[in-house]
Amino acid sequence: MTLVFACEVVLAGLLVAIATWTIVARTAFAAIVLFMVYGLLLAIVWVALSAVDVALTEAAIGGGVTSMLLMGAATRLRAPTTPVADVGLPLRIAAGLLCALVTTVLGAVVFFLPDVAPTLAPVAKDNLAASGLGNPVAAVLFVFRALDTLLEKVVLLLALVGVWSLASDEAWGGVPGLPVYARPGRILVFLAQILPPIGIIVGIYMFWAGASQPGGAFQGGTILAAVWLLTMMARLQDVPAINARWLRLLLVVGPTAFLAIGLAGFFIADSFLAYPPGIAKPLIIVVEATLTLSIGVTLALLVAGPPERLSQR
Amino acid sequence: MMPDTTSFIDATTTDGYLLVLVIVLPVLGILLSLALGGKFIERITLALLLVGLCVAIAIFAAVLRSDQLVVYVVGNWQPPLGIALRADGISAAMVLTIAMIVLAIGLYARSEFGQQKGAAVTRSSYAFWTLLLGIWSGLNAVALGDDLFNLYVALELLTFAAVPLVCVKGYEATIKAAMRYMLFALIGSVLYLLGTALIYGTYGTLDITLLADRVRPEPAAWTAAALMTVGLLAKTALFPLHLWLPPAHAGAPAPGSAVLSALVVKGSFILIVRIWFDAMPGLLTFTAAQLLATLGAGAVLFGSVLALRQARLKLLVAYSTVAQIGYLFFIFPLAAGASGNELGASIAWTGGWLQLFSHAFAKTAMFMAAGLIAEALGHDRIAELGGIGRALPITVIAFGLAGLSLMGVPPSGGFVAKWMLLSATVIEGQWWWAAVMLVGGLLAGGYVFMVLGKALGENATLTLRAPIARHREVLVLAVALCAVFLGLVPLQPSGFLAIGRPEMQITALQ
Amino acid sequence: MSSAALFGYCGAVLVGLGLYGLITRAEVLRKILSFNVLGSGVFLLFGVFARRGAAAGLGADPVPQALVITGIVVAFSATALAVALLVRLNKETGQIIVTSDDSEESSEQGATR
Amino acid sequence: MRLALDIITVVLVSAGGFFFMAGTIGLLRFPDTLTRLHALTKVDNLGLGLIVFGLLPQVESRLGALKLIVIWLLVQMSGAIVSQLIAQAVRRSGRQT
Amino acid sequence: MTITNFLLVAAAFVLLMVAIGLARILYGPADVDRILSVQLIGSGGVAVLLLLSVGMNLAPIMDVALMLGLLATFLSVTFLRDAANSSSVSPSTTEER
Repeated sequence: MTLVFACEVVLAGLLVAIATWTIVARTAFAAIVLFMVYGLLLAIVWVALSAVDVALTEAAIGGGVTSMLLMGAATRLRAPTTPVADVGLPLRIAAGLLCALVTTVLGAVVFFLPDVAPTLAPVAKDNLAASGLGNPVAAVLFVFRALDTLLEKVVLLLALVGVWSLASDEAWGGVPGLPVYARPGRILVFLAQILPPIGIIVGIYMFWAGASQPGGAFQGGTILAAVWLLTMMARLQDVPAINARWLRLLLVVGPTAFLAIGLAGFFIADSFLAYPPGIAKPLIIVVEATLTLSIGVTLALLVAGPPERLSQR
Repeated sequence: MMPDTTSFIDATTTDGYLLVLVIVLPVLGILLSLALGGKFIERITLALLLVGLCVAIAIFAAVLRSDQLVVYVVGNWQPPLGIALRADGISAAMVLTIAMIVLAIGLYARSEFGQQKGAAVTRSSYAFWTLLLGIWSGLNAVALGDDLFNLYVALELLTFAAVPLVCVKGYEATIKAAMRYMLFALIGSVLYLLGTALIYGTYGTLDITLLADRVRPEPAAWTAAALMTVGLLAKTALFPLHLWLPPAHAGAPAPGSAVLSALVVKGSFILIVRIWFDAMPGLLTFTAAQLLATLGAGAVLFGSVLALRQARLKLLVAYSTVAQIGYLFFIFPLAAGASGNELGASIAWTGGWLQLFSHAFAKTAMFMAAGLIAEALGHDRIAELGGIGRALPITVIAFGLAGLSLMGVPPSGGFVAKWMLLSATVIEGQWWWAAVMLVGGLLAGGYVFMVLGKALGENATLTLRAPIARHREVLVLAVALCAVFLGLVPLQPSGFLAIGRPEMQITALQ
Repeated sequence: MSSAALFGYCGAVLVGLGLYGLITRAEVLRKILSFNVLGSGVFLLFGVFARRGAAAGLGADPVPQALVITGIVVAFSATALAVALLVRLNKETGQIIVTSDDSEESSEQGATR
Repeated sequence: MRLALDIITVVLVSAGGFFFMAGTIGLLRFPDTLTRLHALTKVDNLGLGLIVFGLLPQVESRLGALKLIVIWLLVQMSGAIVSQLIAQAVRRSGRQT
Repeated sequence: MTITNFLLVAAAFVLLMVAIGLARILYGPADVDRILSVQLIGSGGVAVLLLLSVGMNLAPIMDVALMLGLLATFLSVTFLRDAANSSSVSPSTTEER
């Protein structure tokens, strides 16, 4: 047991060191690379906390597409003519003290946590059979707290509308300005050709496995998003214009299916977002399958940014 | 007989499905707007808003009729595992107010963001209607949610719709304003989430009703409450975290300003009240309440003085929002019942909420009026408003009526609200808040009359840049009249707004 | 010290670090990064509570895990929106920071179409 | 039989661990990016390969074993390709300075 | 020492090596040096996770390893896009062979 703990101490130390470095790094670019490593490392931490579902999500979204997004931003930003000055020393000291206080208080709260931790694990476990799923985390996401998940899908779509609304009027309806390779080399093209089939298989596997073991629509969808972004960056595929009909349909198919099945619950299962016993699992699979597609497209488009030009190039 | 509101056994009530409907309707619109690429978005939004208003009225009627909570247990999964939606008197009134104001704003925005027949939908028009739907959905979810994490998602929904609305026109300065708003919102939401984490870790539930029984005054609860409150204050823009508000609210297009100022900042305020009064009632000590109200007092004085010094109409109205938000925070020391005076607490509770509703209508009318004036003149410099009173009499009257409510002059909702809060200060012996309120009222009078004085002045050379359709002026007047009529609604301290909260209804027996 | 407590302290430190960066770094991109570090600290605390709630044969309480998954997606949406605003801001002004108050200008552009 | 398999595991995994150590020492000792890149990719991939083969005898299910192999192939292949890309980038940035 | 314990020791060892290596690479000085860190996490992190998965007999951890390996590749490609684009102004004939 102490061995595992030693492992965890190394992990925690590394995590804090890299986080500190991310904050204090001199250039934004270095900070983003550090953040990439930080995100992937966090995935291992989540494994240590026995939260494999979260580990997958963290690796995919927290470490993966978030870093892709930030990297794209760093490339697109023009450097200012005047050097950027951070806040002055007195304010920095004050901020440091404030943050140290917050950390101390939080640490104290962790230290004084009750010996018997409150938990919903037994309740979740008891109702797992009724939910029709084998993975308790998926059951919470799609059955017990399905309203959160539904609203969160709306949040994603709304964020996308918000991002799109930052386009210029002339480029409206056009092609997002995802930075791509100026001259993709042969090796890159090769990679971009062989990774998509693997990625798609892994993505489908993640969503399929998600019903009974860790994984699910988020993780699967994120892999699809990453694969799609890769082929676009390598210029094997054009970035689509945002007014393409297929694109819009893909965006809404998942949330629409979720909402429709949720509303159908009024009539076939006596409650909104309830599933009739017996066909609960197939219904949730339909929801997850369509959501995987929608999440993939939404995440990729969020990374791609607002439209910047009307035609392909 | 007193209604049995103390039993917290969750069961979906007969009309519970209405709560789901009012949250889901706008979502339907968002999905349609994306699927159709913005075709018919304006008509879809307005149609949904009309239906939504009917649903909101039905919810209001259901709460009024049953004199009890309307509850919906989503998916029939009981909290703490599942999520419940609950409508008490406040939620029902809030949902109705939201529906009315958003509908009014939708009608008002038709001339600015309406779609030409046959023409493709423009960027700003598409974004405006979709974001408006998002705000509507988020507000409803915030008003009805009863689970701290569900409320977090709802709050984010609200924020992600509100921030881009600020810069929907795409001007450079508004993008700066939106960026600053976003940064405040980021801090706010993450601090709130941190608080929910601590609460879950300590009490094992996020359901507000269940928490009320479980939370004890202890360090973890204190820390969580403090973190959540600071986070939400950043989103509510309470002094001194208000810095983002004036440029954002003044820079947004008029209908956007109206919905941001009238409703969006109230979304996070409702959550603060929910935390302190519903989730952790034992934690609201005298000191904590005084501290919140002190910040409120600072907002009233600071916001009003700055409003007086503005040269531009929209900025003046935005600073007035900073001030009027301050009044809301008097609810904490006065309605907490820490002084042991239940009558005073009950009066303050009703007065505080009335202030929220009447300010919502008044501020909507004011920003709409300011928008019409700016549209007609091509500018909103207060010094050059001369003659506008003759050119747009209905608009200026509407502005004045809304101003009466802000000042607290009878007959208006603002008057009754401030009168009730003042009475509570007297009953509870917390006279110092009364002094702030009176000064705030005088300052509000100052800035309202400053505008009216200029507007009613003569100016022979006034030329209108664009004519203003009469029906838009009438719409603004109608909204302003709503603020006035709120003052005529017979409100007992323990009436409708206390439904679902036994502690406020005790006085009904006295 | 248990491993849950270890990562609990770790989360507390990450929250402090992220908050520090969010306040003191001027560049918006650095602020967004700090927000993500701060967020991960909060999620880690959720994870610690989940781990402590291991029961009924489950290695961790599934409810906080689900909350974190939702939270990660929401945080990503926030990051995407903030980044898009930043890129647009940079395009308009050439700045990578938010300069001091300019309500006047904002109100002017808001009022005149 | 069990013992033999365990011994195989111990030997192969230890060898893998050794290669990881060698890679790290290389990183610390080698003077420039290109040589460090070589140290890293060659040695680490070898280390990972040995560990994967060391783990194979311990995996009961066939699916698990298949997954191990797939992961190894994936990391191996993309590692090789990406290090090519890195080398190109290094060479180009070297020319610029 | 049981085989389980051995695998956990190996995991700890590889993690330590990765940690030291990361410290070196992240120190820089060039940005392209730093991208090696993503590669290192790609191979080393996968090795750690695989060892943990088999050692703790938790099959799902293997999926995390798969995800990590895949994502590390995507991230490297994204990183190198910017390195390639920023230096593509310089004339080069040996870029594609």
